[in-house]
Amino acid sequence: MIPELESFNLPILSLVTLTPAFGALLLALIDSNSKALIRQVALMVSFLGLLFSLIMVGNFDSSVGVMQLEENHSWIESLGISYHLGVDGFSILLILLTSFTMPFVFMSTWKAVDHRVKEFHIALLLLQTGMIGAFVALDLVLFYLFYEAMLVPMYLIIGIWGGKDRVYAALKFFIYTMVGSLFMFLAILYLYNHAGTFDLTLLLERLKTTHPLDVIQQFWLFLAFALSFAIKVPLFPLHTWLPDAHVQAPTAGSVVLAGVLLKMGTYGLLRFAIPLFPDAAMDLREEFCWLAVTGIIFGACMALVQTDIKKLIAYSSVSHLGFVVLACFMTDVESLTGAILQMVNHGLSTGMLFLMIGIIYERRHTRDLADYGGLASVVPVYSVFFIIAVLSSIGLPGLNGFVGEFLILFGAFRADPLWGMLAATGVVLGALYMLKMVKAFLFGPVVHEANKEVKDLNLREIIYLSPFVVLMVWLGLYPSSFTNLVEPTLSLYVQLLQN
Amino acid sequence: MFSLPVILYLSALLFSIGIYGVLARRNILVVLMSLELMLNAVNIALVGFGRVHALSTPSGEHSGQIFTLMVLAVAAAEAAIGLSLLLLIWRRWKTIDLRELCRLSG
Amino acid sequence: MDSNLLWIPLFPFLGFLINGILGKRMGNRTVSIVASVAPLLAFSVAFGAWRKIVSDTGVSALHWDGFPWIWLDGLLEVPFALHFDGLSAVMCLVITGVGSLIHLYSIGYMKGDPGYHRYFAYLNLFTTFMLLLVLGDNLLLLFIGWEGVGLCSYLLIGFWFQDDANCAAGKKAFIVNRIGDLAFLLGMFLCLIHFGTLDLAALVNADNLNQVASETFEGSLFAGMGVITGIALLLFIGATGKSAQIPLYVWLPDAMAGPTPVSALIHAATMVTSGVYLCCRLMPLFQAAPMALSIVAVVGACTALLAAIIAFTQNDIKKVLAYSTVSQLGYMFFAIGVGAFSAAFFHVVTHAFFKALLFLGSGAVIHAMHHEQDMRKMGGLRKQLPFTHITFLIGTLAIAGVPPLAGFFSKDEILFAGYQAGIMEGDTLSSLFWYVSVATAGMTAFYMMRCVAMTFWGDSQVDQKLEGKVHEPGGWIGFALFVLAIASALGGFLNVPEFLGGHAILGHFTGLHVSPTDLTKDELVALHAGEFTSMLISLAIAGAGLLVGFLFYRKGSGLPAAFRNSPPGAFLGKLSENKFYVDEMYAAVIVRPFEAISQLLHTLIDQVLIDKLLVNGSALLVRGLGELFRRMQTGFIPGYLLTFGCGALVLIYILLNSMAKAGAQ
Amino acid sequence: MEPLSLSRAEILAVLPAGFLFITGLIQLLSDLGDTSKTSRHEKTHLAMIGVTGALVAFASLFVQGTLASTGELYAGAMTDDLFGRLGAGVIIVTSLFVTLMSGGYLSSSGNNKAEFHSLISFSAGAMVLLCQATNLVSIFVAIETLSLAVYVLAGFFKENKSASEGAFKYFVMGAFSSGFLLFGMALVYGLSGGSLSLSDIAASGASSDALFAVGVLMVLIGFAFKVGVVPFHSWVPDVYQGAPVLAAGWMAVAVKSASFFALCRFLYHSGGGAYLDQILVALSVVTMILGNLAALNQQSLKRMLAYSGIAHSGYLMIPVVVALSGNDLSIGASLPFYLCAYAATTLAAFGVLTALSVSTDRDNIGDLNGLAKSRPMLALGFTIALISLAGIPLTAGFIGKLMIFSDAIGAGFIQIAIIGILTSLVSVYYYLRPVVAMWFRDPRSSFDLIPAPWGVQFTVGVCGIATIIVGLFPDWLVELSRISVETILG
Repeated sequence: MIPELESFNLPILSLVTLTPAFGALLLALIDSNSKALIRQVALMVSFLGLLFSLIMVGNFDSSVGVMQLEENHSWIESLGISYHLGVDGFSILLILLTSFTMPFVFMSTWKAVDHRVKEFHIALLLLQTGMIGAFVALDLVLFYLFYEAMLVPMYLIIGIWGGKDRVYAALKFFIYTMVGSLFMFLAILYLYNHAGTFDLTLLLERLKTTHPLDVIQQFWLFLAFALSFAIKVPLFPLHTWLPDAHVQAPTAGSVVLAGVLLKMGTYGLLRFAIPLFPDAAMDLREEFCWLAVTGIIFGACMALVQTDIKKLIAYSSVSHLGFVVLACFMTDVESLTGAILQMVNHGLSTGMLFLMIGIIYERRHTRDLADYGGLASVVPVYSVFFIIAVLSSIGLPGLNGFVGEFLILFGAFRADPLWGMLAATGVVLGALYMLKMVKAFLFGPVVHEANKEVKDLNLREIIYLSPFVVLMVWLGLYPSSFTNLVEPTLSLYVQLLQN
Repeated sequence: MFSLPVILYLSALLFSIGIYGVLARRNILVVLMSLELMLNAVNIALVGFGRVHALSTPSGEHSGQIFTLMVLAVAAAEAAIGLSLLLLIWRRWKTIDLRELCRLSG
Repeated sequence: MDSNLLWIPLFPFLGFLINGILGKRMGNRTVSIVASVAPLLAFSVAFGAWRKIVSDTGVSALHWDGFPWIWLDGLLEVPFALHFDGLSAVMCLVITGVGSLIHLYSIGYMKGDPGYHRYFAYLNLFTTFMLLLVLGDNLLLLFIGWEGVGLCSYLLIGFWFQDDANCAAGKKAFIVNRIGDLAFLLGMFLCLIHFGTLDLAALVNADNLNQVASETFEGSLFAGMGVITGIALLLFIGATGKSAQIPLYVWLPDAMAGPTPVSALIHAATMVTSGVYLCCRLMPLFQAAPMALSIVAVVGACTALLAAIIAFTQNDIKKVLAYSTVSQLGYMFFAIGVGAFSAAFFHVVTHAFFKALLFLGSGAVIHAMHHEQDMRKMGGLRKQLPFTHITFLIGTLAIAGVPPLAGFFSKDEILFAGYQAGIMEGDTLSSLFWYVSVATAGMTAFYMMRCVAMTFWGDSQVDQKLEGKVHEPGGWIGFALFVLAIASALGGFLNVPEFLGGHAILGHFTGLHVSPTDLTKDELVALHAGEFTSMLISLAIAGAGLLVGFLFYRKGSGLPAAFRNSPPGAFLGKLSENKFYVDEMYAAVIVRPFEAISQLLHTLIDQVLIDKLLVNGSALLVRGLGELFRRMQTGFIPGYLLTFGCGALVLIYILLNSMAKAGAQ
Repeated sequence: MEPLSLSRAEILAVLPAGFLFITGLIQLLSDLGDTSKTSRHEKTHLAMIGVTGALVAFASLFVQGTLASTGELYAGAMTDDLFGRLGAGVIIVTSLFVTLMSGGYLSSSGNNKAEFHSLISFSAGAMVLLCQATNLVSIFVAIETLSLAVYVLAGFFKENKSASEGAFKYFVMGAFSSGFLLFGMALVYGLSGGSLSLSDIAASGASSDALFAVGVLMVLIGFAFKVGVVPFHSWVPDVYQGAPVLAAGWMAVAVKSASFFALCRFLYHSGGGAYLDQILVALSVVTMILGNLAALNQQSLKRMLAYSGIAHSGYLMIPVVVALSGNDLSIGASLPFYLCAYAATTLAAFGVLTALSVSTDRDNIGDLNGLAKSRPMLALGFTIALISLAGIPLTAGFIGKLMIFSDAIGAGFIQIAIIGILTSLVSVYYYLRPVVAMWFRDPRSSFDLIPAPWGVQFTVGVCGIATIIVGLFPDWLVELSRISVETILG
């Protein structure tokens, strides 16, 4: 039974957003030697966040597409910055995804991370706040704040708990992202000086009515925003930070990165870049779609030739998010629904894949495909889960991946058959590299002695993997329960774009 | 009885000489003297200006001259500091060649 | 609204879940019970449903509305709904029927395999998807089954995954199918755009078809081509993937890497025929696209011929059957191409019987021979395996088309359809392909006879170690063989043509039969005459094939060797043995270049150009500048003062300049 | 000649500076007869006196109740308005913290003499006066006083070769630049009809006179030297590196703030800035670029911070330009805010440097390795400081950059904003290098840190927290700086 918020108006979004941050504060007070306690507290906090976000969904009225559960307090009045939160169809699923992923991420790090446990969990919790905050923020500066706030913890996570070249990877990640976001920052300031507010909803209407932008302004501002988000996605050819970051990051880092962080880019496109500068977006549609399509195919080709599993999946992310970007520039509800579903799907499948690679890495301490093979006979349960994740990632009908891909491809095909066809080849290629990996990873004879002693999944791992599987099937067979949340917003959005 | 331009030219000239001295000479002592020269060049200008305005204004205030006195005081203090620093340099570096003080760089 | 339909796919699915999750703990006995009861239950439900629609209460089809699946109100509404009409009824019965038998057979065949429960779980899952495929009331749901069976075949081909070759085969199967599915997807998109729905009923609805018939593609590539043709072709490409037609047939022979029962169920009886099912299901749509149909005919005939030729020289018993399957499928598509959907579907059914029988027979042999598949190491098994021998022979005769066995009727119908379209209509192309198909019929008879001869007749070539160990498989294996033998013996009577006094029950029941209407008396006579001639021809050719085959491979005939020694024979033999080098060609033209290019792109574009040059390059540039500025800090006081002074001068210059400008204005 | 009489306002106006001077004197006297043998002790009484003095001075800032300007005092020699008081506040608080840190720092290097403390106090007093000065003479005297004090501070470690070199460089160039400053003042004085007070100069309307403009420019150069704007920056790295850390910190924060406050007042009040905007733009651009780039490859933290300080002077020039060009009053408010934010952040940074040089005489980035393990709190404080300097959100530095760039865009200087953004992107790189060292690298086995003096810990803690708090709730400070700027612009 979901408590009615109207009765005692609970700032639910703030709760969802800030709970992890408070959790981090709490952790800061705990002695860093009592690791078990730290882990438990972090886990509890993240579950609390999940609970809150479920309450949020319960109070979300899926019949209307407008902003809901808004909280709007002026924060830095003198600079016109307000603490304005709200949730609608664009963000709700992503918020859910985030607060759904985190607990299992924490469970997965139980054994993996053993030095500086405290800092690690604090970083992760702050990261969660950053991510959710970015999804709910309706004030540009507030958004930018969270958007950047995600950067530092992630930077530390990669840099402290990462692999051999972690410093390089972390720095690359940081600078790369900064490049984009700083230009977005300028654009935000420009908007403020132009329309006199940082508030998204106000901006949207002022740009429509009182303070229209001319073509040139729109063009540059859109580019500034799009650049930042394209880097985050990452959109070809701005993707080269991703493989490094993924390979070097610890499991938890990769999971969060692939599961949620990347969505920040596509979300930003849908929430800010395109609605704020629709004309420019439509002018540059062709270019971006081509980039997206290129990314789909290019990423797939790259994934095909990787020997490092994490790299492979990183490139597969490039390919998969190409689909999403492609859909972001469509103007029909179908493909946009597909885009949002695909974000969630990618979060689930890739997140799970990274979790599972983390599991095997804990046991074997290598990510090179050549060091594996024949695991299916050694760790059957693991293999089953892994194959399910792979199938979901290559979009097998009946699992989550397919629904999103189908909608996106349909939309793209309707917009321009060529895009549709080229993008669709990504589906074949996806099967190609994924099965290639599965073959090298799980099947064949067990050649390496070390692989013979690998332990199968233990209960904890099964526990935190199963929810992913459940969701995959759920999304695959009954997506309506999710699309219903999204659709009204999207139809509003499409109307906004069309006129 | 010089006219203002002449005074100004003079001061400018002295100022430039001072600058030249600071730039060109390697002996710290000379450099210090050149610095003083620069300040005093300005003093001439100030006095000149002060004089003109004192004439022009009926109340005949002598702000220029006052300023000059201030500058003289300051210059004296500065000289003191400079000389003590010179001593310091001599103690530590056993040189009074300006160009040898270039350990800190980059 | 009949929710019982749901149980048809649901039973096997439950079986899958139980075996998949608990299988390891349950022990093989329980596993086998669960596994084989599931399809049996499904069969019974299907049977009940079938009874419902044949019992003349006016209901010709059952429908389960299900629940919304991909559902955006007013935009894109795809329900998860099942539809049970004649066509799907027959398919369901075949799938569950033959399926159950093969499950039972597997109990014996897979005894003692470490992956026992895994095997049955997969098998049940496959049944589920296959049933979903034939029951789905819209293309997308059908597509779930479509890809699902692909997945299961992937898993089952690579069932013994310790062997790399098997996995490779499985992977190949999946990828090749995916290529077909790509076309399938695009076809669905076209349907959505032009019909606005994926509902099968709506797609074959006459009004809709007429409406869309006028629409053609714009744009350069396919300008002027009819939309329906496009849809039909795309779907057909999808079908070529599943049903192993040129150019996508290459996966099926490799698929023999899987356990033999799997080959029987998936790669002979059911999955591979789903392409044919699709075409039959969308008959009106295909009929509305004559151009597409002729292409189908061409592909079908060519496939039939090519596969038959290759089958000549295969020595792996399963490979022979595999290629014969490909060839038979080609037959079916040929039939569809010439518009004889009923015949095609009829052949699907009979083929399901006798090809399953043959495979299971070969399975029995292989089982008895302890997984020896090379026919050259067999021979004379007649004595040790009399029962298997008989059943296998029945199968052979059936496929060869010897009356009154199943194959005869279905094949004859196809040939007649070709004859009608070609010779009688006087259409050169069709008649050409009719000749092809006739020839193929003969070759089929020939290589099947060869297969029997090499396996069961002549002197035993069996390895000494195995001698004596070879014995008749009993229990479920025998039972399955027995039932299927009967089925392939009598299956033909399902659809006896009118002029033989039959009523083409199947054709009518599935609604695929196009009975020639308003024929005058003598037209009818002519028709029957034609039908009779073609029948004679097919009989003759089948007999000839069998005879030649017998002469060639009977005890102590030197003919094969003699043939191989003649130059043309040697050449042909080489070609055929190496399957016309198609795999090699694909590898050389597509697979390897693609990987090479990817590698190149990776190093060249991704690593060097983007990462090294642009990303790290710019960073390097900046740092270089930094270094430069750092060096400028010489620590040299006069230098500092000089910069100071010059800076001051420059600034003064700028100032005076700007003031002059300002003054000028 | 009316009899000499001081108004209440006049008395109140000099209170802060007065208290500081007195403090300095007391510190000197209290240490009389104390020879250098005790210079290894942490002479807490000096610090106490300093702190009390600073606190009293700070308190005296609030006595003048009204927010409005009191107009000219002492015949136009100085004024007492919010702008000046804000600047004074920054300086006094800085001196407070420096004094807090100095005891432990100096004693550890055996140089704990009263002179250091009193010089801090004296220069602080001079700076306060500088912030309030509205007349060429008082400006000049204030500047010279503080410079002379700081020259000595820079060379305070007499035994240290590089200290003496730095001090001397500073002195020579300082004197050189004061020559320019003075010459400029002379010109201004002469061409504005012999008026010394800024308001008279503005009134004289000589601003279109070329020579007058040159004069203003030369004054500007004098200030530019003090804040280390390219091309008058050359002394900064060397002096910072040579000087005692605290002296460097004192220069980086107090001298810079005071000079900027004075510069603004001079430009706005004298009305001489009419033709300077191009030049200021050029200066700020060059400074941002060179400062940030040159900082990239530094190994010495002090030098790095020196260059970063130069770069920040570049950023600070932006609001000066904007304010000169724009008539919108809200514009330019970013300057005092940015200075406050910068002060807090830089103090934290130099606090960490102090701690470092207490435990080891080196100040290479490598010496920070593993600091997060051995001194998590210090590392955290430094990290916050660096992040704030880089202008990453949730810190004061971010808000500061936001205001500056926003103002720039608002006033139509988009190119500057873009260059500023690009350069601050570069800066991210070198600000992250210490972070990497502290968090990602393993500690040096060779030396283990001597516990940082309590004063240092306190400073780092307070300033770090302040940086965050200002970053989260900057409203009051923004308002304050806005009003203060309005008092001098309006």
